[in-house]
Amino acid sequence: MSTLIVIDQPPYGSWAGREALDMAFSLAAFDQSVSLLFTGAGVNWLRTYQDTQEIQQKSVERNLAAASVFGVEAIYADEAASRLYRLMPDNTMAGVTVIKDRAALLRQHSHVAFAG
Amino acid sequence: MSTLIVIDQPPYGSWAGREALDMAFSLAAFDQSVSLLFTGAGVNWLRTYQDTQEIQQKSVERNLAAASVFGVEAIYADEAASRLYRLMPDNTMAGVTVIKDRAALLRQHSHVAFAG
Amino acid sequence: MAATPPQHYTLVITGAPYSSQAPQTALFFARAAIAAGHTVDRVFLYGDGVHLASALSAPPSDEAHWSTEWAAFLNENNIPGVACIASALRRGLVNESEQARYELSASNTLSPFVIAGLGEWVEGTMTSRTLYFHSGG
Amino acid sequence: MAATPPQHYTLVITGAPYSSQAPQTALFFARAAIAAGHTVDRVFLYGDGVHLASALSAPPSDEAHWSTEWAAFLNENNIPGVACIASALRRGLVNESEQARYELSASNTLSPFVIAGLGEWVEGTMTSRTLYFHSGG
Amino acid sequence: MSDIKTLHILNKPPEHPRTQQCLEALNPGDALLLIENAVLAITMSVEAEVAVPVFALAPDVVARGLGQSPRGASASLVDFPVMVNLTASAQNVISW
Amino acid sequence: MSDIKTLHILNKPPEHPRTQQCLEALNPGDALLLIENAVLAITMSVEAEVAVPVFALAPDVVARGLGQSPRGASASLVDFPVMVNLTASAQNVISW
Repeated sequence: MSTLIVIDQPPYGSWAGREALDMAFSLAAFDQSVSLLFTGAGVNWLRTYQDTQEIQQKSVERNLAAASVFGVEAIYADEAASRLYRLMPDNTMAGVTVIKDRAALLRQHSHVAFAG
Repeated sequence: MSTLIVIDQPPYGSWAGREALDMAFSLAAFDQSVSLLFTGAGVNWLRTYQDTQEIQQKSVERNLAAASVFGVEAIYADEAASRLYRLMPDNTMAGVTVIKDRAALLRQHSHVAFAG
Repeated sequence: MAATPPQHYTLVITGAPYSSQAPQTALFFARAAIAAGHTVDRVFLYGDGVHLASALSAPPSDEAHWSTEWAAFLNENNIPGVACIASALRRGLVNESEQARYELSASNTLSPFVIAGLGEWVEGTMTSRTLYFHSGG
Repeated sequence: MAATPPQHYTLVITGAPYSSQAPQTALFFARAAIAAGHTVDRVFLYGDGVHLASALSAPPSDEAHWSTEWAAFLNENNIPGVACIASALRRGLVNESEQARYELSASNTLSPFVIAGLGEWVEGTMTSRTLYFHSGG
Repeated sequence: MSDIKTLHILNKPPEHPRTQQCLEALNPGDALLLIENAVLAITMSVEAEVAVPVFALAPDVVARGLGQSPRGASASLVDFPVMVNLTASAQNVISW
Repeated sequence: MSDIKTLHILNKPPEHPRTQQCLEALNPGDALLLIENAVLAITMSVEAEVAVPVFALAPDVVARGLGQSPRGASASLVDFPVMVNLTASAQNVISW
């Protein structure tokens, strides 16, 4: 079984994405195959230089950077959404695979769970 | 002071609209001027023949029918949204004023509150 | 429609009662699944869904009481109801041991719901068909 | 920017902590309003916002505890914090008198928050500038 | 029925961004089940726009005053037992 | 500053249906304040599309990695004290 966790909500405005990330980390901790897809406004998770000190929340950028260490297999970003939000190679965190065909990615996973 | 309560979420899927309606009724109970605007998917509040027995929720159609009795001054529906959801005179509840210019309606009220 | 072979389900609820329709739809689904001979291995509450396990909800008497309806269904069918501990602690849902650990004034978890970790959900994804009941936006 | 004449505010919070950013933005706004010489007449919790008044929230120790931060701010500035009773009862937030009335196992309202009717909000709209802090979708 | 590859369960209203993402993800062999707020999509004949079978949960349809389907609508109304059958017979299920 | 008729405070991401409704409701003399998720609109230069002054709450902008405004952006970054001033000096305030 392979799981795809989909995050389509931006960071900080709600907790759904954080809790979806915890799901991914938890699967990885149990040695289950899991990847993350950021799409829609969710691609904003992937921007560099997030400085959350003034809003008193932990940076999701730091959390995400640990994903591969925890065993998350891949981090995918939807190409159209990335373009819409002006995410370019120079302001996107490392280790992200940009994909054009979301439907194909969904088909490749036997289990898909959305944030929130 | 005149208040406009705006409901842009459909009925039954969430409670935000119900609680916004309670706000309108409460203002009316204190003899304050209040009207309701249904826009976006919120216009679906206004459809007739809602039968909620099987989902075990109280019908909002019945609640809304009491609005004028409680002293709510007007119930407005956005024209474009009504057309999108195929709300016609024959399937829309009585006492609704269809408006074209939402912005003008917002300007006419000194206090505007959205559902949820 | 032909009957399908018996399935094992894990139901995940992420929407709160009196805020979303998720706990209602999930309950009607679960009743129909049991009636059709399927098995519901567990119900897992996540995110705002943990509020379903509150023992302190008191809706108006002419409205359905979704927490007690769910609790009765779980009891009747011996189905474990699990609220995710991380979601629960942030949102003010605690059992007696968490009350003691965090020195809180009360506990408020409705029996038979229990509080446990995401491992329960992982187990569900590995051994049963896992369906999600989210807030409807 | 020129200073503005002192204003009276009513702040309405409809989003829950650890679910929306609303209680945080409202707190930072309220602190800045007080610092600028304005008055916050009351904070009114409505819908999912009533969860801010929970006494049982226990977020991880490295995260901000928005309920206790709000409670401290209200105490320091003598500002009433009111949770709407209809929203609260449905969502499992009760004080001692509602606990007794509905024969519940506990109460869970964090002082100085109190539970009262929508009349408090109506009063706010009539006598002060009322601002809403909703869930951010 | 057992031929469904992925059953897509949608509960968001038509304006919700996830609705468009769901419709774009439908593949031949899939099916779409509209529940809760998503049943409103039948007022705009979403079933004519997609190339897969479309089902709508009857209790939600009737609650919203759509029991008399608008002219031209062709979504199949299903009850909870059929919803259970759909989820049991699909290879995969995605809840949007 | 005291000339603002209605201050529109938006906290929803660009895809949210309420964002479009908000932008359509802007009138001459109004101002738009982007907070929380809504600050993402500056990545698509929303301030170039509307005819009123656009402000964005700096703590939310910086948190989302947008402290270095994208080229061409012209939203004014404001802190909470300025947000308070804006709400105090506007004739009306609408929170979307």
